[in-house]
Amino acid sequence: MTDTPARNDDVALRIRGLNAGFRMSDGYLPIIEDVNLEVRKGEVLGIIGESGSGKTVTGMSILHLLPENAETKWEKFDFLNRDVTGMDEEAFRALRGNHMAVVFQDPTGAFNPAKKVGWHFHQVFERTAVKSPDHAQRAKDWRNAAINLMRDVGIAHGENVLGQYPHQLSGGMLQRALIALVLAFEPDLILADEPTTNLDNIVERQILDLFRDLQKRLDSAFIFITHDMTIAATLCDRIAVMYAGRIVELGATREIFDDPKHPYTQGLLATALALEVKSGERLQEIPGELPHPGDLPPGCVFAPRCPHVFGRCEVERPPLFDLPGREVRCLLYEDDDVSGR
Amino acid sequence: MSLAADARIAGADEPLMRIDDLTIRFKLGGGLSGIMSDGPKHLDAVDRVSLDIRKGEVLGLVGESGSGKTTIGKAILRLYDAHQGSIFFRGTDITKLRGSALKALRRDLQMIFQDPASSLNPRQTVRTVLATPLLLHRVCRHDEVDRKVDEILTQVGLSPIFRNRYPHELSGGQLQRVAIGRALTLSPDLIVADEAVSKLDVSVRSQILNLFRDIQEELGTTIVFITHDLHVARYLCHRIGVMYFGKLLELGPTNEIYENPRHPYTEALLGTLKPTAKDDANAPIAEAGEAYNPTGTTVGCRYYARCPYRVDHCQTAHPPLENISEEHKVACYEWQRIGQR
Amino acid sequence: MGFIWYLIIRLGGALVTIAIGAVFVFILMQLIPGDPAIAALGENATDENVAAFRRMHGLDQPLPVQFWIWLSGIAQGDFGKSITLAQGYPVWDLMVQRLPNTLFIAVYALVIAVVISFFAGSIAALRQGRMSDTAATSASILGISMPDFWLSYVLILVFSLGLGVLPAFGFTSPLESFSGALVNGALPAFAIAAPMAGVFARILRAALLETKRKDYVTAARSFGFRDTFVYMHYIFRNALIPFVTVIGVQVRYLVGGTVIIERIFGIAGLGSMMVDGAFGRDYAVVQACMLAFLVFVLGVNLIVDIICAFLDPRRTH
Amino acid sequence: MTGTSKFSGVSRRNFLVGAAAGVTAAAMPTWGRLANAAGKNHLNVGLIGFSVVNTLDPQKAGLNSDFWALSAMFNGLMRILPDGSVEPDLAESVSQENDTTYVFALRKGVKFHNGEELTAEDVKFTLDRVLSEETASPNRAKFQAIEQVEARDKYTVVLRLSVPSVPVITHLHNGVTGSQIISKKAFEDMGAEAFSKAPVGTGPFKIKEWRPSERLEMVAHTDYFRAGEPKVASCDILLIAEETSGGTAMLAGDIDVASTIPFADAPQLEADPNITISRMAGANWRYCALNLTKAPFDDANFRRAVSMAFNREAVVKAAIFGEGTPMQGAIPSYLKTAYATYERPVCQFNPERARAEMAKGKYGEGTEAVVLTWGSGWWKRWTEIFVANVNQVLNTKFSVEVTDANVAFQRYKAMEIDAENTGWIGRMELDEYIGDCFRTDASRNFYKYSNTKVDELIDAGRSEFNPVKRGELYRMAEDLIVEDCPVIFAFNNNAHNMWRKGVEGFVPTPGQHLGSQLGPVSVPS
Amino acid sequence: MAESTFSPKRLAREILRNRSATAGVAIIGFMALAMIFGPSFLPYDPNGMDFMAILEVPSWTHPFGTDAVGRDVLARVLYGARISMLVTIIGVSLGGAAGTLIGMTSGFVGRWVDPVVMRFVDLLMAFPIFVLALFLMLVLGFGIQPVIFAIALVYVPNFARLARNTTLAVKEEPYVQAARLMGQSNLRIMLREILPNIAAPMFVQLTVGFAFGIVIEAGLSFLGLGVQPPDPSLGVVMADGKDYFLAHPWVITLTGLTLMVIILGLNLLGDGLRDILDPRLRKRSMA
Repeated sequence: MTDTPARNDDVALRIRGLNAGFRMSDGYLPIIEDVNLEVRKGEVLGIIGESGSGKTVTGMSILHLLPENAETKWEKFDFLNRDVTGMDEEAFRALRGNHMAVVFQDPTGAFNPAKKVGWHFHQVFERTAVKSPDHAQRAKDWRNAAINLMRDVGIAHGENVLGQYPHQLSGGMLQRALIALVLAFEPDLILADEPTTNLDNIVERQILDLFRDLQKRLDSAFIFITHDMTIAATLCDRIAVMYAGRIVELGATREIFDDPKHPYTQGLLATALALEVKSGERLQEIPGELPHPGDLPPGCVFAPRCPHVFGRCEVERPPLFDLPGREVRCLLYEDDDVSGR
Repeated sequence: MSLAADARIAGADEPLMRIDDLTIRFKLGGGLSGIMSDGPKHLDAVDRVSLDIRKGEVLGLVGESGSGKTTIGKAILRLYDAHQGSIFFRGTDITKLRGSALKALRRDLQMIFQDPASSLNPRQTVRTVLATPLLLHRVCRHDEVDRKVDEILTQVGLSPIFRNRYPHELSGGQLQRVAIGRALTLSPDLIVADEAVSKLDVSVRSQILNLFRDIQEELGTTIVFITHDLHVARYLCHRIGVMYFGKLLELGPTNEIYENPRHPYTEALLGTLKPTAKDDANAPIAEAGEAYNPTGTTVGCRYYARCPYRVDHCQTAHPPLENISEEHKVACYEWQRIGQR
Repeated sequence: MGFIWYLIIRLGGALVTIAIGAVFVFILMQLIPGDPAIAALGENATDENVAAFRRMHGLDQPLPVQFWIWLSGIAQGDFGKSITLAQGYPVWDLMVQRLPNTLFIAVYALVIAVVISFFAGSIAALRQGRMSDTAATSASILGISMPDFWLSYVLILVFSLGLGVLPAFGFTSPLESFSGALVNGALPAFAIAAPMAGVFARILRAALLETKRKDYVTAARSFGFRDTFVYMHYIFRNALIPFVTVIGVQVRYLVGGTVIIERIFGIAGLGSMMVDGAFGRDYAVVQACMLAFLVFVLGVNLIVDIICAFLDPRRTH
Repeated sequence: MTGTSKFSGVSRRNFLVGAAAGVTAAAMPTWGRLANAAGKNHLNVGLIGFSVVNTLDPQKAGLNSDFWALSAMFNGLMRILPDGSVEPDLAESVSQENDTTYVFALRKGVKFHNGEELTAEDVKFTLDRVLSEETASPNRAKFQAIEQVEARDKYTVVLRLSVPSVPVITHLHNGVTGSQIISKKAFEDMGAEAFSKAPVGTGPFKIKEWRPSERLEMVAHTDYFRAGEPKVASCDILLIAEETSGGTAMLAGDIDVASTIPFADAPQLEADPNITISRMAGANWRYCALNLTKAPFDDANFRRAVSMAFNREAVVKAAIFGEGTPMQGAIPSYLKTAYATYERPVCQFNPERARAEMAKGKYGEGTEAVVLTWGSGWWKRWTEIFVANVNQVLNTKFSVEVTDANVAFQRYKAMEIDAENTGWIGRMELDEYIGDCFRTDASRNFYKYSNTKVDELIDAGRSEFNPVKRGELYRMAEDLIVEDCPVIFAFNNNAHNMWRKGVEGFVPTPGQHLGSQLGPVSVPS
Repeated sequence: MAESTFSPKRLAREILRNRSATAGVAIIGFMALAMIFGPSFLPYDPNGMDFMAILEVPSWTHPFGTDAVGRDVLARVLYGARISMLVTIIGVSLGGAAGTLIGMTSGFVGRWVDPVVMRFVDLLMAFPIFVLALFLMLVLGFGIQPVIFAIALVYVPNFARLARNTTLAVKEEPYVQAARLMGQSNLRIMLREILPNIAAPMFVQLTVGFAFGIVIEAGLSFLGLGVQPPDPSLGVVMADGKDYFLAHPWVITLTGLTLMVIILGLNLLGDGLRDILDPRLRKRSMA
């Protein structure tokens, strides 16, 4: 194997200055701007945002899986301490699966509807065979390996599941199977894109428990994309909050929950947690609506909804300010910036 | 003040609507699936459910997808025909109403749908949407329509400038406000809100929840609020009914249900709410067993396969809904064992 | 098994359609003005000739009786006898002579259309937005826009009279000489195939593009599978379903095309026989041809459904 | 047919682009196309413009195409020569016992396809069968003058007629007559239905397979009574419905001999050195039949006006590309004894006289009438020209209505028309042009024309055995008819026959009778 | 956000932005102009016979040559295209209207009506399309009105099925349920709520229908069953040209070419409209 990067650092992924958008029939539509991320091995990074905030595009950019009409720009993309910026697509393809893998939001859609679940396992094990002779050996006995893996993710009768078509399985079951597929790769980076959104409450909880459990067992780096603050709180080590294509706040989970800096984070926490703690009072609102990516305000993208807005907000796109243990994209914290900008 | 705390409200003794032994039966696919499956050719989406809806209350119906909560909601509104049982509204069985009597009934019963984008005719302006029922039911004269429309718009927190907009020019939150406005045009006695906030973004959701509460407090409209979101249910509802595969499993005042659940399923559902610390290994909240197959031939309790409390007796028949206190009903043979953990 | 049941029920449905179709065709035939006696006896016929002819062929019976005789005949495999096309000739024998030719041309055209569209559609989808896509897409829409009967004459002009490489007229039954049928059927088959190939290519392109956007394709790419593998097993495999479905829909255009084409190229097929029969008011022949077309279209649709059921496990399981 | 199929002969054509068009005759295998053809002594005959041969039973047959095909398998007692004269065929001689009794001495040793010898019984059986009401032969009317058929001995047949009739004798030829002699034994053995598919006659070819609306496959009748005929071992008659396809088939070498060609293609085909075209005045006449019982054609002045307003030259030139001649009556030039060589003013294009004639009658400008037509392009085209022409000259409001042949003929028979373009082809007997069409109550006099003087002349003509005198009588009748103008006489089109280089022995006839001419035809080996 | 509401102005803008729609509009526009104004610019009467100029090769005086009776082929083609288009547009529109009505009612009413109607639609759809048209011509007789009627009838099942399927989909849309909850009558729901929302696919189908409808017209007239002389339609002119196609191939080839260009324009327009009007495709392009 030539595409295995050396593992001499525990930073699995480092991204600087990621921009992405789509070429549309009526021009270019920017979706995300200036995204900077870092994930260490064994760490769970949560990306939180509402629909349209660009969190999925961020995730798919990392795997080079955006649709053909997408355009991405990177300042820097290090993966396992190897600079993969501008790597050619075929070489990057070799990284996918064996080194970075995704758990999708809709497990039903992630399986080839014309093929049985077993076929998927077979192909995935075949794909891992290049990793090492052990893997090659395992690929030969893929059936047992698959059943073992499925047991790990809580599928008791894997042998039955192998012979079934995706549509014959429930969403929860499929999500477990998909996770098993991803685990078969033993990837260095796992991206989970709202993996529980389409599931019922109880199953959702079970899958989340499974993730929590896996994350403890594996030393992979995790990126967990979600719109749900509660889930993020219970699962993630660090959290990046996205709004309208930008990371507006990034920091350790506990700190962000205890002391949200960005007005948007504050509002989000207030509205989300208000329901949970059940004050019984009127819920706190974030007034207004999410902006359309093609129609962003000229200044801070949150300015029109921000309770702390002041003059410059409406004309200036704030950069990400480095605070101790925190990055915030808000002019309120300009003076607290420690990077010396 | 908490609404839920005020569970017993004026006129509670005399239900606005009484659902009696209601069954809604769907024929299963005439085409392929019907022929291919060996099972029965129909599905009881709602299976012998009895329920009172009290005047002025917010009754929450919670459950997972496929539990029949939406079906009940639509049956109340005569969008589905009852296979068996009756629905008494102000003393009249409405399941048999036709023609002008049905049209008259429409004024009193309204609905708010899950997906705001598809609940408004994309070819009609907001004004048309709101004016149609006004004119159809002769609520006001032609020359008063615009004034009345503006009144409604204001009531749901929209500026009158929205009057001539088309749905695609509105955001999700605004659309839902229009939909709520439409439901209010005829000053109905009862509104069924079907997952009315689940498609909305977190930051917009609280706006709409607040709107619901305002309307309820101002107008005293009875609301049947269908949701899978337990936080939302707790926030908004006076009483909660828990459904599972067509059956009503538990019914009681919100506080009672949340603090003292007496059905294993309710308990499991609520278990998903408990914020889990990141490192906290949780006991399974429900067995991972196969869910009940609604088209199968299983008799006995529908929750049997996943129930941690199951005993042999549970397999004989689905337990009846019993009063365990004046306000609290449970359909479980083993309810006394629940909640004691 | 479920699938067998499915087949039985589909076949039953088709039979019902055919039965209603039989009534429909019979009524339609009777609505056509004119008299088979004139067609059969020619211009010398006298009124008494005509009367004798009508009596001889049971045309003087009340319509319901005629219908009953015809229907009960069919139930016993007797499609009646021709009266104006080949007096006294059993219609079934005529069908046996003609059917192979029409089937051959239809299948030939279908194969040409599928092969062309396979390449054109795939290239267009794989190189979406590039020159080859534009070329393939333009060629498809040009193909769709060519009326087959006009194309026939252009083909004759170029390939028969101009280049002298393919015959303009005459056809050999594939039962007599398969290679002969292939050569002689080339122009008519191509004339029918060209517009269809255009339709198929566009459908395939659209289906491929749509499938390409599916989540499972993204998932497959996330597994790091090779592009060719993803194309074959994910994209093409699943795009086949709408592609095959469209073939079923197109059959009624295909078979309709044979009516004019068979005349132009002098192919003794069902289409030309039906036209001759219609002009000759040969009721039994036309009714049988119509039923044959009906059975053919329904049959192809059934086969298409079965293929789809195999391609798409969601339909059978 | 040499076993190679060539697509040569069109390469000179200027409309084809590219040097490829200049490539000469590329030899190509036939790919087994005409399966019998490969390397054998085989003849392919194209019957162009027809899609149906309805029956092979001569007494049942009614369509021209029926006879053109089946005549290859039969003979009549008489045969007709290209110049119109009649001579004995199966009969050795014909003699007259008195005005109404004819004696036919049969040729001896003539064998049917089944090997049986032809006897007087077969002839009697055949003729009785035509005459029997039960048979419902469409040609029965032709023989109504026969009172009795008698088989005097094995080789002698006697016909007794009710009136002296020349036409009856002519109608015994192997054409559109229904009098082709069939084998009594074979017919009785096989039954009518089987016989109609595989008939047994005395002709040069016997049936091998009949594929209706497609082709007739025949093999040589080796015991044919004309020594040395047929010249080929097998022969197929192919039905080619599209006229254009007939031309391309000939150019491509798919057929060796054909009757009729598309008028437009004649020069093209003629220019091809590999194809021989014969062209002669055809045994046909084209006219516009008028409904004499109702307005506006109940007025003779108006009819004459229309006739004189009609530019026949233009129709001949444009509708049939000059392949024909304008007609001044019903008798085509091929029937020389009766053909009028002088001008008849009523049939001459003359706008002034036409308008003057119209002024004398009941109807004037703006008169409306619908001309019914049907059929192929050139047929509709001549209707179109006719109508446009008359409207232009007379300022009338004639219009064209098109329907299919069946409906057209049905309405024609019932005279549910104002006018209809029609005509007859393949008639060899003079009486068929005058007597059948214009005698009071004649079988094809649907327009109910009646003129006692004409009737008398026709009756005289029917019993006149001297051909010259007979022609005179019919021409005189025609003079009277033209003056009454019961139909608008239009034109006579050329009869074409064509054959490929190397084909020999084909004798074209004005009636384009194909089958009866195939015996002496040979193909290059 | 899916754009599903169109003002004419907006539609025009969308068409201009769509390559194939623009091309289609350009071609159809050009052909329409040629059809409407062309004949009056040409010094020839489409029915004016000139026996001095029979079957002339295309030249500057007769760009498409002349036919057997010396009529200018271009004049006949332009005039014939007008008749062909008119016949097709009226026929397909009639069929489309009837089919939409039948399909919409069938889908909306459901119960026993739907299976009965759909069985009949299935039956009609099992007949080869040209065979059905040919038959109807024999029953109805030849001429312009029968062709219109035959084309209309042939198209009824296509539209009925499409309308029914889209109606079934739209019927379940919450806004239709909402309309019912407002107490709107079924008729009103069909006309106000459903029809406007199934109009787009019907409209697309209509354009595509024109494209094949004109082939049916030409085919029928080509066989001599359709439009009848002296009225030229494209099929009539081609049928004329067929008679002398060996010697004078330009009449059929050039007329056919014109027909092809018209169909091409309609197809391109249909393609473009589908892109513009089909919300499913639009959503996808946003994904």
